[in-house]
Amino acid sequence: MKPRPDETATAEELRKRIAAQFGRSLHIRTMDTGSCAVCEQEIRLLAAPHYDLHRLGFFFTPAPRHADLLLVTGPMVRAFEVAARKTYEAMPGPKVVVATGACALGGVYQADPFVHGEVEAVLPVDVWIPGCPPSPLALLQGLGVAVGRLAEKMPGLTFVADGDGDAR
Amino acid sequence: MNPLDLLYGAGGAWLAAALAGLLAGSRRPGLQACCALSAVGGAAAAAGGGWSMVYGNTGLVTPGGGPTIVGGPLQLQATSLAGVFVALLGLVAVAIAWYAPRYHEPGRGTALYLAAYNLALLACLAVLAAGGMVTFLVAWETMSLACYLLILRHPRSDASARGAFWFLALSEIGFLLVVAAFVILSSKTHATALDAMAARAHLVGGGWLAAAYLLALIGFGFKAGLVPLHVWLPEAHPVAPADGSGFLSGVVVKLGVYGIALFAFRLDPVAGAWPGLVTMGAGALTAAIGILYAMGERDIKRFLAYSTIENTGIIVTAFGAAMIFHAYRLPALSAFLLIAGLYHVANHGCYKTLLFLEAGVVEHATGTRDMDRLGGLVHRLPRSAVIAFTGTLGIAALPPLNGFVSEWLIFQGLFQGFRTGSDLYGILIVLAAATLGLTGGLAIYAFVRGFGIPFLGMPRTRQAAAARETGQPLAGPGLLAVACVALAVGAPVMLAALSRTARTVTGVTLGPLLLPGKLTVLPAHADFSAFSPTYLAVFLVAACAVPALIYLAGRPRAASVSVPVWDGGMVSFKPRMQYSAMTFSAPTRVTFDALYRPAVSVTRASDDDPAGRSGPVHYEAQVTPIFERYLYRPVIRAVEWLADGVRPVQSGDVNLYLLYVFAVILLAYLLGAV
Amino acid sequence: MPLWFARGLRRGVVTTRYPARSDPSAASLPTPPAFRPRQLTVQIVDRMIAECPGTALSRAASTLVFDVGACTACGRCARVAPHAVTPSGEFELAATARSALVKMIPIRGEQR
Amino acid sequence: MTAVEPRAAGGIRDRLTGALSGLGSLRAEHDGVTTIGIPVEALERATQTAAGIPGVRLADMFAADGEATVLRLVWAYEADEPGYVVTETEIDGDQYPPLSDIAPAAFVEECEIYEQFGTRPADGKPLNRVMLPPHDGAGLPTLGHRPAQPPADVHAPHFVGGQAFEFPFGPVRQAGVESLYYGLVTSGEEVVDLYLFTWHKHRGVEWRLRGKTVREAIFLAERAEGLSAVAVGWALAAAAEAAAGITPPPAAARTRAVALELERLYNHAAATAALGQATGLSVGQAAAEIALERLLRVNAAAFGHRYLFGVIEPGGVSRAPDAEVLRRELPGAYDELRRTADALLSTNSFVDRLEACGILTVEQARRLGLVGPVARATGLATDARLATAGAGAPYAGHSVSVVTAAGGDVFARFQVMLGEAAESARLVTEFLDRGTAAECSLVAPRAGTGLGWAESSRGEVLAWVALDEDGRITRARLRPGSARNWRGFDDACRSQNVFTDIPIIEASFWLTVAGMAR
Repeated sequence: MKPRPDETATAEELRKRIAAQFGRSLHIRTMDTGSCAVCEQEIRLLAAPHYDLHRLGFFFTPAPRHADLLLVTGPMVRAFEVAARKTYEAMPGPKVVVATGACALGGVYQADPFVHGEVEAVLPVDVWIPGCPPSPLALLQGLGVAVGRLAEKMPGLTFVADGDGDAR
Repeated sequence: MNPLDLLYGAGGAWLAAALAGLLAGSRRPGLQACCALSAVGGAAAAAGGGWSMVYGNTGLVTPGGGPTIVGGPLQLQATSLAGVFVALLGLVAVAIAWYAPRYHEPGRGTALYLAAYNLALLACLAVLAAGGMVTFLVAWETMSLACYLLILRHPRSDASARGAFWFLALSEIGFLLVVAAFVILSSKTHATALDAMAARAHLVGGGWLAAAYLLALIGFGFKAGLVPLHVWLPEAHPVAPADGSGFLSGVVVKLGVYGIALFAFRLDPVAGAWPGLVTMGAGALTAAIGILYAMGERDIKRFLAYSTIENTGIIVTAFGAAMIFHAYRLPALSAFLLIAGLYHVANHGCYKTLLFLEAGVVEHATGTRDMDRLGGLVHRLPRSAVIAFTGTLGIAALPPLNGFVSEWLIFQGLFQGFRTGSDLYGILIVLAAATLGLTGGLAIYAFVRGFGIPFLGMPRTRQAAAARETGQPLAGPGLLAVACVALAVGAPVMLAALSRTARTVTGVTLGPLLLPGKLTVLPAHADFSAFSPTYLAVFLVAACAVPALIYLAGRPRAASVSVPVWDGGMVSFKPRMQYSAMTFSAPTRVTFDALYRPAVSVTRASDDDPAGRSGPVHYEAQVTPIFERYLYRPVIRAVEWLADGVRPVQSGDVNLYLLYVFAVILLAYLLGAV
Repeated sequence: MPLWFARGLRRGVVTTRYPARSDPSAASLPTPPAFRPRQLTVQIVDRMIAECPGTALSRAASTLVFDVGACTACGRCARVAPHAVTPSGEFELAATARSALVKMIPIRGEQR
Repeated sequence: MTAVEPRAAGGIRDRLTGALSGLGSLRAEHDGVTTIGIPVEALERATQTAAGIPGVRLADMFAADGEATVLRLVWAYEADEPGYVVTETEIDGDQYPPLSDIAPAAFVEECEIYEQFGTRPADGKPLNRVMLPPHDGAGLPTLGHRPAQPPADVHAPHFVGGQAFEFPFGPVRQAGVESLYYGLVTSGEEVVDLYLFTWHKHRGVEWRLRGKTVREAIFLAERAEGLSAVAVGWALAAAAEAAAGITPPPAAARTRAVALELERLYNHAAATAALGQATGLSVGQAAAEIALERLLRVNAAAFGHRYLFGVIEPGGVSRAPDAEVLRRELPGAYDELRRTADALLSTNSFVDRLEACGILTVEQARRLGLVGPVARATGLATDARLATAGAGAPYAGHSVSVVTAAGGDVFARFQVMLGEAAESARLVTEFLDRGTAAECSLVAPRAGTGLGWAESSRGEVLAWVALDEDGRITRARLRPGSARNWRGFDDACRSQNVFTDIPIIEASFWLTVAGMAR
């Protein structure tokens, strides 16, 4: 698809703009590109009393025209690619694409005639949220990271267990 | 020199046009000559009609002196009341003359058709210019026959035979009633000239006056299409050529209205308010029923025909209310409503003819009149779409166009029903106003559908997608569109002229009660309301233009991306996925199902298949034609039964006929002897 | 509706304080593994890679390449070498660069 | 046909196996599964006979490619110790006798088999698309040889005549739901007809499973329909175990059952929440979601995963539940759900929307071979947990009372779900008392075929596998409950409903597109 001003911008300044524009309120459009329905269940639970993402100024919207953030789950089935592109195109910029769950990050399916294997193959992803499924807490953290409200911890993590700290 | 002379000219031109048509044969020049002559006649008629509106009634002239036609003198007179209709006749004639050469293929059928058409024009003119009863009736019958030929343009198809038959049968019944009405009046007043009848109306007993009026109302109601006498319109309009339908709706139907007005306001001053009430009720009923049936039609021309019925109803309602006000000694209001009604006559004549002409354009471009087989024509016939849209705005009575002006006037008149002082009549008049309100709302809904389904969206069939603007007639409809705008913006002028007409007819001078300033209009009383069509039009245009200008001015600075419509990520959008004419009107079908009695039938491929294989689906909600089924069919059966009864008389045996002759002669002698 | 109103009052607040405070329920969530380089040998690593149902684990010479993004936290690697692998307990894994999710774990275990 | 009373001892089972083996040859019989070879010429008669016996339903039909394409029909008999009969038929050529007119439930499978193997029923009747996308289905690999021409596409040019039009909805629908396309034919208000596209989500799971070990296969199968991960995983594992001729240790089997019942609980809670959302009752939805979240946390505390992924292992289970946690937390969580349900049932604005909405008759349920709560709500007492031989072993000795209702409307489905939730809570404690353990009996690589089943919250899940000598899968068939029940959905929507009923009906079915599209 043809690049938009907000796509050509570097991720850094994009994140700055988004933090400036959506710092307080942001509307989320979810898109299922072939998930196993569990990620969807977790996403629905974000709005449930236990997590209540509205308190943080996030809202779900069915209309991509009103959406600032595209929460993509699933390994991007090739047959769905048209719909995925259309949905992305239908969103006004600046927009954030969040790949959600191991499928979307390429952990479960490899690229083959059925699926692309990861969202990145079709859409420009800005934030990656691992997990199978990512728990609502992980999703909240990811959303916070996406709008630059929470610091991302990932670069700091080594996944080297304690007691082996000298692994550096 | 008076308007009548112009009308002679018009008549002559049309006679010549008719002859030219006959002689034209299959040659295009002949066709063009015929149309040119008819246009000249139209121009003359328009001028003469306009003039006689303000001129007043001319004296009665009897060219050829004594008894010339069927035992009666040929008596002509140009009257203000008729002037409105004559002017409309002329305008429509010009528009159609401009339209016809591009619409019709040269050929014998066309030539005969045009001859019949011009004859019909002439007959209509004669009806309107008739100063005597015999002239009127002869002209009226001629007009009916000419229109019958005109509807029979394609005699082979039995649909057109059926339509033409409905037209002729009903107008003949109507004719008999009208004759009866005239006979009553002339026998009681010993006069045949209309003026004389009007002058001596006081000699006639109230009962006879009432009887005559009711006969006339019903008789002309057949032509005007009052419910339940309307059934010929939806049958005849679709089968006639587009310009023929335009002529039928624009002029012929209006002649019925003219007849009603003639009796109500000139010849037949019935005492009491109840005739007005009957008229008003019939009008309101007609309006509501007409628009409701229009909602159920997907054939554009049938749809327009029903909308014609609705508009006739509105006009007749205004006339009825005018009669009531007259009975209650409110001459100003009476005259005001007469003016409003006549204004609506002119408006409807313009935009309805326009819409029929455009329907013809659409049919030529796509080969169908079924709305559910059209769509997206605005991209394929842009110029016609603009013209049709103007007419649609007019007929939907939306400001700033002319339909709004006349309907506003009618409402303002009806809302003043309280001035009658009679609770019953006050309430009934306001009730009629409410009915017209419902009608107006439904009319907007109906014409959103009537324009949106064929012109907007995606083409639903290949034919609709293949439509192209290739030399289709624009000038004729265009002229009418201009007339619509003129009748809206130039409302004060029109109203000034009509107030002169009203003065001639009712003897009431509205003057400042109608037009205090230059551009403001009052509904006959200064303390009720006021508005200015002209200012309104200007304001609305500005209200649309200013934001557009701001947007255009601001445009370069706003960075914008244009993307396709959001369709839920479907692979491809199909024409079958858009609202169709019948689904758009489904809510009314549900709401008024008591009237429609829709018979729903659903067929799914999946139903008769054990495995629930999904496949084609067909859904039909057929509306029951109540009047045909419960009013006319019994009558037709009775007639057939009678026919069967008398058949033995017609054995075809010569001797039997000789016996009949002998019996008759014998009877004559016996009677003579007695 | 009063019924529901009363219910709501009786139910009280269940909403988590996250992200302001940590949430206790996070303790029982499955989390990606953390590795003990000293306990890792090439053989163990290859067995883990064979066990991993996804594409999370791979080996470059003497480095275990761990793609946290692809990890489904199924715990199969931990069952291969319980002594070398423990749950990391980390669930705040969102990253703004795919590369930040790929971790290099040195294989320090002495070859036997 | 005159019903010979099916309750006679061994009645149905013997009649079915007798009739079928009379037409063919008995091949194998163990663990509640009887395998019978039927020659292709006798297939039609066999189907007629089996379909004619009351209490017997066609549970699944699928093909496998060997030297010849083998067509397998799975018949389930519900009465007196229920079980399954698998008929095997070698098809030569690319046509077989039309079965969907005898047993209509076979229609969707006929379509799938045509798409995957190119063999079609002998009658020329059109077949619908199931998995192949209309716009770029050509390149997709298939399990067998590709059909000569793509399926006669009955859906896409789905002609709408007269005064109705097609209201397109999806595939990208409201936020937080799966991708699904509705072709909604309407006259403006009422639903005249409805059809679904699910190929947006077809990931070719069955195609991927070939050549995988059972462990890898279970990992993918869990993700074929994540909301019934345990049921699908269990069915596949059980099939593999049957093929390898082993049985999991009883404690491990009970552990599976615990996980399965927990899965049923949270799914019914989720369906309740969805019903609250669909009826616009946000407070009820919130209350149900509190219960749902509590149940999910119980899952996480007991099994280490909110959705119980990775519990099922070939030959047993990977983890044992934390029994104390379950005993401590589960009753409270379930109570939350029960009290919410009571409150919902005493809210008229909620109940009124459910009653007489989305009605399915028992005939429709039988004809389309529906399973699970949808079928039970019409009065069919079908439940795979009753088949306690083989795969269903842990349920032996625990009398599972099958909850049914009459009416077949949304309300009936809701009541069935509530009844089952109570039953599940009871069963979990029973299983815990009998003892659970994280054990696995070793699955020795060995060639063979096997059928496995489990009752997910959406209904019976069937799995069938063929293993080669070193225990790798040559053909695996997964048939989640969703794959069956979606075909009842459009019928339910059609029965004099309007637009706004559809979300309610969808919530009451509580299916996943993932399970349908696999």
